[in-house]
Amino acid sequence: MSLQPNPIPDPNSIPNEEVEKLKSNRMWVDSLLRIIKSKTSIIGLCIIVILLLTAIFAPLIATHSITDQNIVNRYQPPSAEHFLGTDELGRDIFSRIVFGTRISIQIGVIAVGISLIIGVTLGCVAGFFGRWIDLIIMRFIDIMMAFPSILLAIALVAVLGGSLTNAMIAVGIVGIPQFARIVRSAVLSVKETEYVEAARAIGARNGRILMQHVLPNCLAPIIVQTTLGVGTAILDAAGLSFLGLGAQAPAPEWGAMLSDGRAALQNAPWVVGFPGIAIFLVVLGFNLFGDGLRDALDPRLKK
Amino acid sequence: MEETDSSLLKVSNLHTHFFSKSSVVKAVDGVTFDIKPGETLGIVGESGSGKSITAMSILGLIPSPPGKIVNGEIIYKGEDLLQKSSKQMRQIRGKEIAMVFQDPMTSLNPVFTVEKQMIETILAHEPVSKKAAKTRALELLELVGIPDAKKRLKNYPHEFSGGMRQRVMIAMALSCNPSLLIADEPTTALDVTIQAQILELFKKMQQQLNMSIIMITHDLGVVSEVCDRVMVMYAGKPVEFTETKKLFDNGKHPYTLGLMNSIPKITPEKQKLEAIDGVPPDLRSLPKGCSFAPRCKHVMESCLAIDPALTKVDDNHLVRCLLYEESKEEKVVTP
Amino acid sequence: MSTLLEVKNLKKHFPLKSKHMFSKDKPVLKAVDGISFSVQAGETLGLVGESGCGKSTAGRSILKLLEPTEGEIYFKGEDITSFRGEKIRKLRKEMQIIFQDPYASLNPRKTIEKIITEPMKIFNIPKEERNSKLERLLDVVGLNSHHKHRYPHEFSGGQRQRIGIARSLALDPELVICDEPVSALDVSIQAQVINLMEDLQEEFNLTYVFIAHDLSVVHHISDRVAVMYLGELVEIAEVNELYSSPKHPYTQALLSAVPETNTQQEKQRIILTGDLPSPANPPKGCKFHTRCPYAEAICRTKEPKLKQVSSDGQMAACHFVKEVVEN
Amino acid sequence: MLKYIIRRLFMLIPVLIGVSILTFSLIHLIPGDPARSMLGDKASEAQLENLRVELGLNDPYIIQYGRFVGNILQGDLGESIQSKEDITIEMASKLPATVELTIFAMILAMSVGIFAGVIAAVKQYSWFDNLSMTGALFGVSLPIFWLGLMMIWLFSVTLNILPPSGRISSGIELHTITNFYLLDSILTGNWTAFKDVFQHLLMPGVALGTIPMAIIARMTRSSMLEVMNQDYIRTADAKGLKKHLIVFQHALKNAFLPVLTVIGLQFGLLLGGAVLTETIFSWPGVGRYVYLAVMGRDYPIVQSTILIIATIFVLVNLLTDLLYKYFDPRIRYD
Amino acid sequence: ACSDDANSDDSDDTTDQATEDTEGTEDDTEDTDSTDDSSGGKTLIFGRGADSIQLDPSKVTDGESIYVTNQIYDTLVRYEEENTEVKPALASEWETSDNGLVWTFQLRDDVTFHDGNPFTAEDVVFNFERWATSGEFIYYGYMFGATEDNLSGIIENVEATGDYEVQFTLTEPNAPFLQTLAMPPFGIASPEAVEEHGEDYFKNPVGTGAFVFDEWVPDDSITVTKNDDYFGEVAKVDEVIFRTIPDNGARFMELQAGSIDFMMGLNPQDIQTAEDDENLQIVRRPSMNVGYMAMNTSKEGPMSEQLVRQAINLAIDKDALVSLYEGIGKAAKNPIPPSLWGFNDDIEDYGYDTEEAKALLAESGYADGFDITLYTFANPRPYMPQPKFAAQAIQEMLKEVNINVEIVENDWDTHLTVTENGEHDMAFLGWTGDNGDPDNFLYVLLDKDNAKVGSAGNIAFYKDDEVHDLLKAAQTEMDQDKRTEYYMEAQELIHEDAPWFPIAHTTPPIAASQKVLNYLPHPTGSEPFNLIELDE
Ligand SMILES: Nc1ncnc2c1ncn2[C@@H]1O[C@H](COP(=O)(O)OP(=O)(O)OP(=O)(O)O)[C@@H](O)[C@H]1O
Ligand SMILES: Nc1ncnc2c1ncn2[C@@H]1O[C@H](COP(=O)(O)OP(=O)(O)OP(=O)(O)O)[C@@H](O)[C@H]1O
Ligand SMILES: [Mg+2]
Ligand SMILES: [Mg+2]
Repeated sequence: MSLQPNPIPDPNSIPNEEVEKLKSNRMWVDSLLRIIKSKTSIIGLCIIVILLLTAIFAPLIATHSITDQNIVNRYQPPSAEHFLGTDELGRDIFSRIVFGTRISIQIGVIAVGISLIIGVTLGCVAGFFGRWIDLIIMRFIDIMMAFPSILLAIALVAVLGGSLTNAMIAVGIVGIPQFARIVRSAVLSVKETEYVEAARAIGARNGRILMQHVLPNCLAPIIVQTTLGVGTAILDAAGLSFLGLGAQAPAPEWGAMLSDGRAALQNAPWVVGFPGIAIFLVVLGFNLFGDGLRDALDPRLKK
Repeated sequence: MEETDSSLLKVSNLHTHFFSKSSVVKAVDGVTFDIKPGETLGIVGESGSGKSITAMSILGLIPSPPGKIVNGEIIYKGEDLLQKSSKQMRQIRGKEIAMVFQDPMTSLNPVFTVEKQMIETILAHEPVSKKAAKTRALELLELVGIPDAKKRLKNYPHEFSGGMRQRVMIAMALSCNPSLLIADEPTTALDVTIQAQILELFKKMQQQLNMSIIMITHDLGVVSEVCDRVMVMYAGKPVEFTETKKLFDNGKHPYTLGLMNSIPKITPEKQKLEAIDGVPPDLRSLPKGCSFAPRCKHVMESCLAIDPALTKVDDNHLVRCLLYEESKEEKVVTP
Repeated sequence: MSTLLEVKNLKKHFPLKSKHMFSKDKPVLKAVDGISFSVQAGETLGLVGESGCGKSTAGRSILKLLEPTEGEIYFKGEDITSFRGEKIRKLRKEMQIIFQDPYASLNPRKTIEKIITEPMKIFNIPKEERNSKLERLLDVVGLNSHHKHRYPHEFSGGQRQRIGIARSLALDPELVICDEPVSALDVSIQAQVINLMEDLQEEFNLTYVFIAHDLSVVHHISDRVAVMYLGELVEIAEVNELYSSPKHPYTQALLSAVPETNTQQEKQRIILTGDLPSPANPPKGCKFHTRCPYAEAICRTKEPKLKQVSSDGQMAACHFVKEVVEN
Repeated sequence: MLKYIIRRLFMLIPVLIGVSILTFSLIHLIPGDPARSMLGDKASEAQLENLRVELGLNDPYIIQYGRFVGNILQGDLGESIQSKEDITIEMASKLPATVELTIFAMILAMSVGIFAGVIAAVKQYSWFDNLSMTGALFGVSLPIFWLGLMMIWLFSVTLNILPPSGRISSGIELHTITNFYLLDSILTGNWTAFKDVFQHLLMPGVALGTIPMAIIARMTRSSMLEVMNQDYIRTADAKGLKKHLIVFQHALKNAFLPVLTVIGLQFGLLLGGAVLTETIFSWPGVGRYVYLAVMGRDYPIVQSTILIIATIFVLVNLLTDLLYKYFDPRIRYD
Repeated sequence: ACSDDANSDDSDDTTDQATEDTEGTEDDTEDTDSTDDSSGGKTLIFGRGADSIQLDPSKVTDGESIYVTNQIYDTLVRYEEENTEVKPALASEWETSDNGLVWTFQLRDDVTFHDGNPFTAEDVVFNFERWATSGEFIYYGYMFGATEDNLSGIIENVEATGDYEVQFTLTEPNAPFLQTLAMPPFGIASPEAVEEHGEDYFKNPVGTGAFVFDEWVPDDSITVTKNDDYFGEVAKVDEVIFRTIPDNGARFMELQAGSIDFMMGLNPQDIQTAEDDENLQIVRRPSMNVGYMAMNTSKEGPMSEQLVRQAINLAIDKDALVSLYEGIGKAAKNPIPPSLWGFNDDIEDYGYDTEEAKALLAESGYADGFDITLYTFANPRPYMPQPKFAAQAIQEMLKEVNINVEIVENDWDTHLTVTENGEHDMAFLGWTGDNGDPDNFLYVLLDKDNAKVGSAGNIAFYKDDEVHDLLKAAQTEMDQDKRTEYYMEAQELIHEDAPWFPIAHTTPPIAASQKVLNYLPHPTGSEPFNLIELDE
């Protein structure tokens, strides 16, 4: 029987400042790793990356000018010259779709930016300060939520006038309640946690508590909603353009292209088909990635 | 473990592992014990030591995937439960072996009345009419001491307090007169005064119904109150297995001793607590040798290399420690 | 010894949702309903009671994390009840809290370093000082200073609790309210933390209000113990006094209910019947009468006062204290 | 319970007032001249002005709003500027068309969605799970206007098996009672009409129902997975209950609650999606009605339609809320 | 945009009628072998893009309403089946005084309204009085020059000079008067019905026409049934259903599927498909319209320069542009269609010559080009089936000569408002003739009288005194040869000044099932269906 004190070094105590420093970003790295491990979110990420690259290098990828017309050659089926055929004015659909990525990204960023900034602010304020502020904000959100979103967007665009910018603004406004509610409920639950109470106990002021303790812990749902929101925004804006309330000619916006191609549905289905597929793929990309993010960031799955 | 024949349940060399892409959690890693009819067996250990998984393995309730019983035998009334089909297991569950879970707040289905939840168990196993099942449910509620049982049957779980729910759970477990009741930390979530009530109820039930009970707990106090024999678990393995009295009077394993010393005692003279250093090991990467070695006060060179076997040191007293292997009489299990 | 903290008739009522908008009677949940006690500098006052009896609420009200409904709180002789805003923030330096849940009480997005130094940052302590203090705190709570860049989820429960303790000590408080600091920990870890807290008390000359429901832990760490039942104090006494000769029937029942590892002696059990009543709708008279084995008519109508029941300061709130003692 | 319902209805009032104010002010910001829409391009300025006075378009907004609300409370939705048709009467035929379509789409979405979600959850990681969840993901990413067009292209143009537009073929006589054609054809026992109506419903119904279906399937699955991990399911297992009982009774009833909320919210999506779907499939419903009215700036129609749709949506959500409470015994009514 | 597709070609500038009477080719082949399983009678189903607005023709200007009222009402005189020559209808003969101010009509005595009342001269007086006493009747005011102060316009008096004789007294001679009376808005309604229904008359039309109004399901269908007592040729089908199917493509598919018999508003893209389909036929409506791009000549800047306008005429490849019409359009060089008398065929169009265009631009000081707006509209019109595509095509073509075009798309109503206000630099618009008179094109669209900001028909704001004098002279001249001469000269001046880029005259296609026989579309855009037969 040996009774010496425990000679086994604590495995946690191997001193290595460097390693520890590296580890400090582990939280995000962990999440990232989890995302990368999921096949579907990787597919989503790939689609998004392809989208971004396409947008950046559009002039290099496109085989034709997006406005060059060749009326004689309108409604050409896909061929080696025109990968995805030509549209009603003989323009190259492939090139137009390629350039359309820029518009989609613009829509995603601006529309979601609007929802994000306003929604997060409203949600934070409502959730954190509660009482009558909460009451007023939430009643307002309730009223907005009472309108089916597409309908509200249509009404807004009708007011603002049909243009891509206005469609983005409308889609952005329509997305506000979602963000506000998600953020509010996240804030409400974080607000009740012991670490927020601990922050109060060490004398932190409201501003500090909100910015340092509450908001950072609400980031996960915000990030997820942002990603998914981009998909929804692109879809909604395409719907508006389809109805003639969004992007205007000759902008190669996919919804508008699809709408313009409708007349030829019987003879040249590709004019409708490909822009639709483009919308679908991009939205799918954001949904896949958003789903992956949700799984990766979900605290319940963290264990 | 000589009197195998008289055992109601005999678990030997049970290994239940959880598989994920990158690692294997050896939640239960060589558990061996038996229980006799009418006996109360305690299983103690810290959180994560594999107590619940052992119980779930017996009932065949390991979620699969990711869990899998990779080795071992569970002989109940002479038959190996691991060989049973899932249909056969359903017939055993609730009827032969019943279970009471730790958290009475979440273990009852919130959307059904207590009555429905009770009679469905009876109807699932006994060929009786609904009416008879209702009568039985009423009897059982009265048996476990729920006042105004008739009215309470119509209530939903949320209308009961924690202690009352645990009584309902026990009543439900008893509904088909099981031969074995597994209670997984049945009092952990309860207040002391309520815990005392429930423990009292257990004792009463056992006397009245003469069933065997496996009482899972991390509270040595509970063990000493109700158990005949105890198995102490650490990191998925039993480290000591003996009669309750022997354990408290003459505990052998350093972990058992450490555990007992780290509990503050209500005695007039206060002593400094003797804590066990370190933390329980990560079940995904167990240290080589004895799992307890890194925290053990008596650790030896060899402890880091050799995983000791469960060794009989005395009548009905098994210990898994190299300190006692020198004086070994008989190796029971080689993991 | 001087009185560090004195609480007089502290009440905290939570408003409940009224039946309908215009109803006159606003129902309240009386989480803490008039408790009084004092704590001497350097001592540990244990606060025990069953779940929901108002222990945490009392602790938080004292710290003014919750606004007390009624009563006074004196800290170092000063009435802090009416303190607001900046004044409360100043108080934080001297009164701190350790929470029960080691998982929920640390912000998962901050490194250990940030968590522990945050209080000092708030009180504008210069950086060098912060850093040296951090090293020291990590050292005293038994953490390796290399861990400071890690996030809470990389630690075990016991280690997290140590981090929480380090944070509460960062401002050199005099009073620490410990809200069940070991309840969530495994027995073997629990002992480590209790030992640590005892050492710290000695080293920093701390005063503890130690909230727990585990009677043996309270017994181990406290100098005096107060027992709560449904928002009220039913008994308060020096620790050995209370454990050896409890005067209130509730205290007696509570003590007898603790399962003991001591197999030698069979002890006399008092099994209470029934459940804890809801604090939203407490019984009239003595709140304990519904479960009390000795209850008589008077208990149902008259509320007993906390009164001295023995020469060495033991106090209990029971109409029959004398008779109880005789039994 | 009744009291609770009344109280909840009471609480709708501020929301509805807000909705009406918002609707009213939104529509009044729309540029363009309703008087011109009505009189056409050959009207003189004086004629236009006359009409503006007649319609009260020159009054202060507050007065116009008061009149708007006052009329609506009397069940008078006003008159279309263009067709002069009484909007209340037009609603009587258009609303049932939309409601029929939405309910059809919702039933489709719910039956397929819930079923797929439950099976996917029970057989997590199986091929069915993978397939249905991939499908569901595709579903939420599909532009429904595109899906609609592609279906028309496939089923109407190429295969010629489903009608591309409308509610019923011209030649089919149907005696309408409720204006829900499917119901009417059943009530009158007119099976030719039933088949025809059903065929007409199919494509728009699928187009409209796809997204809710996908969302419901995903929601059901994750809700089921969560419930299946609950202690009480373990209890049910430990009691030796049959698998189907556990899944379809114990689990589904609990898992259904969050799904129910989603279903309520999906109605908004359906009502909004109806604008696109009805436009594509020439469905004579409210969605197309409001869209055309927006394009033609027919103020009264846009106002009252949006208000009605919003009110329906609010009521549907109230209904799901009430159902929620009804299904969940934990919630009390005080 | 999509609104364009949702609304088909509702030719709302269109009017007119071409009913039928006289010789009774009465083949009463009223077989019951119709395709429809309904009443057993023959049902003709007509598909169109939008619902009628009102069924009181005097109050509406939209083509969708006129299609239907054309079946229900008769006018005093009507057009020939395929041109705008006038022939008898309710009036069997007529004469005019030498000064052209008094017109006397002899009415038929065998006509009854659908409500059973006999038709008399008093009924004509009633209708004209109704129109002349309120501002509501837009076409009346428009055609007869009524104003706020003078609601009756040039018609001084309408008098029943006998049971079946009615006399009109005008304040000034009006060359197209008879032509105008043939327009569908002047269909005679039953006075009793008008009085009985009051405000709601538009939902309960009663006329004398070949079909009797039956049922109106808003936005869905309107049904009219055969008038067996019709004084003219009794309809060959028992019932006509006007079905509203907003989307052109969907409507065509319905036709392909056989659930409608014929339709207007065909996507040009579908013409070929229809021609290839052995069950379908394409019937082309004779052309009496023009689609054009007006250049705002009164706006400061390039558009006020004649050279620039000519350059734009040269810079656009009209043939390519017209090929977008998929064969339903013919390139236009004049403001009036070639089918109209007075068309100047000697004028040579500018042709496509970008070099020349660049030279002209350089000459006018715009060698580097300029930025400019092109206003267009969302909804397709008969004379411009795909304005959006045309606008984009022009935008691209003008880029060649450094003219940077910004397209501004509005919906139809807004487009009219903003162009009448002169907000545009260039704008698309078109015109369908109302009564077959060149005046109805040239004076309305290009005279300085009609260039008033806010209510301009002349959205080029072209103000040329010489042209004005010519058009004015032609208006009051009753001699057709002289008038022709004036119009020829005016066209030359206009060509030179180039206020427009004339685009095309279209022959709007009507797709019909092969079963539909004897269908003669009228140039004015609508016609009665009583001659149509349904085969099989
Ligand atoms: N589904 C699972 N997948 C992976 N690991 C699991 C799973 N279920 C349990 N485990 C692991 O198995 C080990 C033993 O778990 P078990 O529940 O038996 O512990 P316990 O002794 O009952 O603890 P407690 O006192 O906390 O209930 C734990 O480390 C746990 O993390
Ligand atoms: N913010 C609050 N609003 C309403 N009621 C509250 C609130 N906080 C606590 N309560 C109620 O007050 C009572 C006392 O709660 P408290 O947390 O103080 O009890 P405790 O003694 O700490 O119990 P535990 O041992 O469970 O921590 C409980 O019934 C609780 O439900
Ligand atoms: Mg367990
Ligand atoms: Mg507490």
